[in-house]
Amino acid sequence: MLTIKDLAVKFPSRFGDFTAIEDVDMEIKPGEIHGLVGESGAGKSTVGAAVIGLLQSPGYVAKGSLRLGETDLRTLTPEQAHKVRGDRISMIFQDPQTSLNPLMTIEDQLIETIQAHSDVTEAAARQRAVDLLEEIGIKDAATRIKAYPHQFSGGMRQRVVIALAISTDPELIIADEPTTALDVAVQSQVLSLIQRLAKERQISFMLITHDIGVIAQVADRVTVMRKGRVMETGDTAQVLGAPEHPYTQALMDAVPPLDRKLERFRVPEANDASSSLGELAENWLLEGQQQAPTGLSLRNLSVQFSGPRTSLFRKPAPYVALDDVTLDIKPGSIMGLVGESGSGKSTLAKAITGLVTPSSGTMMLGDTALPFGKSRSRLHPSRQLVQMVFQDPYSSLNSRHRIGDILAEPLWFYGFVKDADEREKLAASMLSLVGMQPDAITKYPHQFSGGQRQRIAVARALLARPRFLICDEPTSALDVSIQAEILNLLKDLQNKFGLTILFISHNLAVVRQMADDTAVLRNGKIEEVGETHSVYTAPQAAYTKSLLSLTPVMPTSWAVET
Amino acid sequence: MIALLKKYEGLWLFVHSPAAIVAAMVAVLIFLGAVFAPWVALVNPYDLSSFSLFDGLLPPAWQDGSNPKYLLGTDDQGRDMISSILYGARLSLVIGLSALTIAAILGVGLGLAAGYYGGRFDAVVMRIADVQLALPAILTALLIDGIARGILPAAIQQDLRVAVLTLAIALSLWVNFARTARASTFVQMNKEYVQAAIMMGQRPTRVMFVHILPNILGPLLVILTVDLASAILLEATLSFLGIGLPADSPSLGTLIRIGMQFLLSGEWWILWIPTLFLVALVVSINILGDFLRDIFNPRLR
Amino acid sequence: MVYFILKRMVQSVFVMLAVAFLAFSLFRFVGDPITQMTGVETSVADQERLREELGLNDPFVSQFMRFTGDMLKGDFGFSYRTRQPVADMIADRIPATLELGVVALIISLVVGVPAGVYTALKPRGVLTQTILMTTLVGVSIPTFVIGIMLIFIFGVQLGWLPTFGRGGTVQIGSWESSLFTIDGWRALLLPAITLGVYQLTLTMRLVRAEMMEVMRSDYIRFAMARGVPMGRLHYKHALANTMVPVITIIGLQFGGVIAFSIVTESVFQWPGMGLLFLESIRFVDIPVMGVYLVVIAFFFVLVNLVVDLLYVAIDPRLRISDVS
Amino acid sequence: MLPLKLAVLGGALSMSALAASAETFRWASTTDPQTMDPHAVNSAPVLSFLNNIYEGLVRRGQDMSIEPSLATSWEPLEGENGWRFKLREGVTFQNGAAFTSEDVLFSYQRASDEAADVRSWFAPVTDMRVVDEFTVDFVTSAPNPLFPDSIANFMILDKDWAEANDAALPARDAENFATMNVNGTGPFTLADRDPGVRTTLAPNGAWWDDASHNITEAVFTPIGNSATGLAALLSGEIDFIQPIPLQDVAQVESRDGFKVLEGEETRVIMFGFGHEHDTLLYSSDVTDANPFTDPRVRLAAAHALDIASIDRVLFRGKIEPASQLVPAGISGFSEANQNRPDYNPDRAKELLAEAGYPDGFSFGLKCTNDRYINDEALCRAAASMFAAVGLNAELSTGPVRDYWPQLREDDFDMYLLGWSPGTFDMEHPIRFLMHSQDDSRKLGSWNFGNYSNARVDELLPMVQQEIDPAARQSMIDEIIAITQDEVAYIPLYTQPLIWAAKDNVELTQRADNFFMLRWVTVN
Repeated sequence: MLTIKDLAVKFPSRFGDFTAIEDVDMEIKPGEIHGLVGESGAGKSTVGAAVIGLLQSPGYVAKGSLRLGETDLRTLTPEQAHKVRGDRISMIFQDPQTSLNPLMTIEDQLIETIQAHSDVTEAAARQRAVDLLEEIGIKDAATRIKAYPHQFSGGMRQRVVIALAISTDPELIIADEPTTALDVAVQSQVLSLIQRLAKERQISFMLITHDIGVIAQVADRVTVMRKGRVMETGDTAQVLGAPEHPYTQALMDAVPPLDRKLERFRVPEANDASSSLGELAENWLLEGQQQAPTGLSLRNLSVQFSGPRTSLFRKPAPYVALDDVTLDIKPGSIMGLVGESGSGKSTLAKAITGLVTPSSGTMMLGDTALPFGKSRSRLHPSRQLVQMVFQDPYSSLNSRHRIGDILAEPLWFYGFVKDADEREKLAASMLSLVGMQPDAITKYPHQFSGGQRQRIAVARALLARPRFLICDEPTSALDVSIQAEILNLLKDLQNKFGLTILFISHNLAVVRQMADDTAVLRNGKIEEVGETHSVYTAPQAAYTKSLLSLTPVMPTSWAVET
Repeated sequence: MIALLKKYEGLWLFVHSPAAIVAAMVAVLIFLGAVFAPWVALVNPYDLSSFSLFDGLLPPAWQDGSNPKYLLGTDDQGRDMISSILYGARLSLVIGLSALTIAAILGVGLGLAAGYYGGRFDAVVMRIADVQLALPAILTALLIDGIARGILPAAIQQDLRVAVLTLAIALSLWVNFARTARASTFVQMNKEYVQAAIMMGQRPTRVMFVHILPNILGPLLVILTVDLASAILLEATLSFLGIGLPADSPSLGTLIRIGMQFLLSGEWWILWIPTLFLVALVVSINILGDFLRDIFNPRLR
Repeated sequence: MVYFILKRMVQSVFVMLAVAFLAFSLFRFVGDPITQMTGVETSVADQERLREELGLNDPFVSQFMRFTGDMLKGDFGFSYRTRQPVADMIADRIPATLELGVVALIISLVVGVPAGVYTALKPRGVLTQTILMTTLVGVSIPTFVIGIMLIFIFGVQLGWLPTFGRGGTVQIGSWESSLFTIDGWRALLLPAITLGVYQLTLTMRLVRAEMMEVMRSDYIRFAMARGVPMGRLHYKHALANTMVPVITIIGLQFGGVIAFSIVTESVFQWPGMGLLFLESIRFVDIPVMGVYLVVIAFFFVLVNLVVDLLYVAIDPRLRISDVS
Repeated sequence: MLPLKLAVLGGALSMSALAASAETFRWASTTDPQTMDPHAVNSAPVLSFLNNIYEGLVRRGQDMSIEPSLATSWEPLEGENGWRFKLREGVTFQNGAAFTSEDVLFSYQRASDEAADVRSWFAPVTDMRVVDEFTVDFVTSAPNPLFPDSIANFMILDKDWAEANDAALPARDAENFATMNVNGTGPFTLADRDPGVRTTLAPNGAWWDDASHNITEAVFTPIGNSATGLAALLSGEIDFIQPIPLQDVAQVESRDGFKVLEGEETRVIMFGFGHEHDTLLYSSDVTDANPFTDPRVRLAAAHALDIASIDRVLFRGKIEPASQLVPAGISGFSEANQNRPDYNPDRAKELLAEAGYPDGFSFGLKCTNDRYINDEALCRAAASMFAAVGLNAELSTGPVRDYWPQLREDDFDMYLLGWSPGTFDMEHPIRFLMHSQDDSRKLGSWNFGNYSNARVDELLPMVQQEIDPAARQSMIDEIIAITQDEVAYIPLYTQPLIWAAKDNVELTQRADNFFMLRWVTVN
């Protein structure tokens, strides 16, 4: 029913035409969920946009054919193409927060969509809208339809988005990362909704995602893309379970399994030539580490934020971000911290680093108590001993500073190295140690990819000679293959220098690979804490159990043996 | 390769934007003329012995009764129009640029601090900004001028004219900088590099000026350009309202004010040539401002 | 929501107090009110008596309190120049300025918003480029030059419209309006255009920028993807979302309107507050200057409160709290 | 096609304008009279405007001569210094009240009160008496032949009206009834007043004199911006404007249906010196002396000025060079001293060299920029001419509001001044500008540089008391000769008066720049 042949999309730019995708062939049958998977820059979204005719200006389809049933999508006039949109093809976007018009009620948006494509009265359209909402699982739809988008939670909103997409009975829905912004529980609900719609209404889905687990769970067939080209296509079980293309194989190797721990990921290693250059940095780090590994213990730690003020006379109700958290991180170990968004993971990191002031409890780094928030002086030793690797490598490095300056800053600031040339040398060496070319010090952050930047961020943290490292979702912004490299790097460094690490992630599989112990956080409370293996294999808390069961994974039977 | 091209993308865009090129040329030409006025100009409007009333009201070279020495004619004092305009542009630019410098330092400083500290400090700064907004540019300038006239001895008022005018314009423009700097700082405060710096225990001043400031320069540069245009227009308007500069130290605005007297008298050049010049200068600066805005707001490209 | 409005009102009171303080300082410290009031030939003893009478020897704080109290009671003092009550002088001039400002604002919206939408939707069109260039030149010409050019073209050369003043006005209660006579509208047209040109350009550019921004947003792309008719898409979805920032700026632009009304009123001899203010500056008539400040600040605060209410009306997120 | 259309439109417009002007006369000037109280403010716009509403005991005719008004005759008192005025009988105020000597007494007390801005007019008066219902005496401290001339702007208010309305004294810190309301005896009365916007006058049907105007309503609008004012005239919205800028004369004259009224004001523009200063205040090179104490230096300055060029370029040939402080035609003008120093830069340089300043010197020149026609341009031109002979003027210009205080504080080296003889007699500038400063006797009160010559001081009282015209003139000639010889001032020129009106308006341009509605006819 959807047939793509030899598709190429180009973006004319001032540097000549940039080819976004090329030679793309794909076929989607009625009722089929077709996964389109690939890392960033693979061109997955471009395929979707080309099909629905919403390529970002000035992109255009340069070659190939796009057919929906008997209709040649390429020959349509703009008016005809607009008619086809909604009527026969619809789309679901990634972020339910932004894909609904905030100023219109759900009802208005549904009715206008229904009326745009079929000649029905408003009352009929309203009835249909209510029915639709009920069908996709919104209770009390007749009342709630009057609400505005902001009155729905994220998961509900994505349901409304789906209701809008199917309100005109399209043949094909392009779902561009529909669950990426959602927590696992909601993700699982949305995915089963998609499966149900495909089955019951025979709607075809083009499911664009970077998450192999999601594909494995719901897609009938899958197409793997890389750099604008199709690598491999076929039945999901075949492509993921027995990949033929080397790229697919490497990709599958990099996917962290949830059910077991790998010592290392199988990834092409960074060139060894650099490792000798890294000696200087390695020795410098080791010589600064006379002390034994340092642990961290939190006792009854609570953090409250003042909520939004709604009245002049009432004090705003406090919002409890962390509630009585007690946690011990053993010296030299990696503590994994998992939880959904809003569970308080990042707040915990900020409390430890002094960016947030707890309302009660104690924090001990080794034998010294950590003063709270602003009361921690700027020269407190913990400011050097505790370092952090952030989530977003694009914002964690100051884009206006040279890499050399970024790396030398801790050396200068903590007074380790007085001489500027020495600092440069050490910084360059540290780059080698984290697997980068030392000449990077003369460049600026924007000249590097996300993975490279994350290495630089790690190098910066190390140049402070930390004893305690907090990694706050260090790989969630990265592609899986890069994630694998960074995780390997962190493991190596931890081994080498005896660092204590608090590893925060929403990704259960990643934590399983990294952590010695794991704590599960929910609504600011520790649900469960224990040795990682036992938490994963024999979870005690119901919450942990449901998290583990809802996380989409590849069936074990498909797994490529290492 | 792409990265390299991207680095010079601004330049690339520039080369392919005829409007920007023309605007830049006009602006640079005027700027150079203003800077080198003492060497380029035929007469010095400040040196009373360099011109004579005898040469007054001569039309531009292409009209009857002109003196080829004065290409664009002379005004009612016998001053060469070109020279007056060059010196006028010089003064306008000096006032505009110094006002902007003061406004930028004050505004960016307060805006950065408000964005960095947030809370009460931010609230106070923003209320002050509100008060300033409630008293728009011309009003502020008129007020400062009025106050200066009320409290400064008449004798030194003349000498302080430029300073008063500059201060007036600066005070009416700082809010733009403060608001922009504050908004941009808020965005940057959530960036992890800032948190990293704070976590390390770096001084607030270092975080603000070494880390945040370079990252918010883009929008500030746009404000700078657009406000330079406003400053020049504001100066002209104040001169029109009769509280600008005295006629013996003419800025572009003062020249236009003087020229207004000749609107109907047939000596059109005294009004229209400086006006044209001012419009050309301001349009050029505005076009450059637009261009910068496009560069710094890639989404609008 | 009530809290939101209340908070803005508290902030407004702060702004008003600050401006009142400025006005008071102006009155008290710029020049000596006594020498302004009396002729050159008044004796020192006499001046001192008057000073005592007027309470100018009282402590600063109590003077400020009295000043603010008087203002709240509507007692704004007397002009040095005309000896009239300032309240009456200003009140007489408010209608002229307000009508001029509102009509200019309407012109700028009626022309600026559609032009902004058009130039946003057809960013590469020839007409768009022409509009953008023309308006750029428009904002680069000083307002007073535009005004005088209009006077000479339409007033003197063509003789179509009056060159100065308000033309025929109608007294409605204490409000002198020029909106009810043809003559009044003819007189209003040129000044309103002069004043509106600058605002028009700003409005247009702002609508354009916001519209282009909104057109890229997910919800517009989603609406496109589900085939919402184009007209509805542009006006119901995009323009409505554009209006939130546009209204903010219009609130802030109020200052610009007031400021440029000073220039416009001076050029057209339009008997509004701006002209009065300018005359007061010329004569260092401090009480009038001070009260003008307070009145302007009051209007500013008022306009911004209205803007806040408009926000609430437009944006359900402010009106209806989250129930999820 | 287009020009034709425009011409038709223009024609239609001017016809409608004509139709309107038959009933209403509209005029404009730059400033609004700030009050309707004739005693509150001593400024030309106020006095000029109120002369249409209020009247004095005497008034000036079209040629500036003094003629009877509310007084029918006057004569010196016998046995003491002063004047007796016989009042006109049967005159009523605009509210119907009868005019009597009580009103004159009341007005005198009101105008000479501390709160009145015009009290200096009565400095010579020691007492005023009501003799009978229609006779009053003004007693002066010394013989004062010019006293009747000096009170032409002293306007009479109705006593009962003022007292009943709480306006017994001029308003000082707050308005009173007389600020916005009038009750005079004059040819017009106030119909409507919107300060700063529009003031409407209506003819006083009960006026005692024969009305020679044909106005049924007169509307005054202040238009501050001269370009706007001219546009208003040319577009037919107003019938008359006073004044228009010199450079626009040609434009008005070139258009059909408009005319320019040119005349000479009695005001002479001059430069004055800081005669009394020991050192220059604003010099960068001569700091230990005041070269202007040397008459040769002052003469050099006079020779440096090219009045002909000033006339041609700045004044478009509309000024009359002045040799003394009053223009020819004013009584007391010294025919014997009609020559002014010619333009002679070489002579100027010689004189400077003789005085010991071969390379010249720098000094401060103070000027107004809103008081006299082209005052600022004049000063810039003069500074440029001074510079050509080595006199480097540091020019500073400012509004007149700040100007007088600066001059009173002696804050100048050289300054610009315009003087119009209030009494239209040479005695007036001698008294104010040439006599040494003497605060107690109110002499030399505008002689800011304190030019002082014993013989001049000696001659002034003699001039004031001399009844014989020939003897008086010879004394004046002596004074003028002395002051010319010593270059007490550099008189420059007589300021022109330029008004513009529609062709169908007949009016009288009086030399004091007062505009009198009673002489207007609209055809």
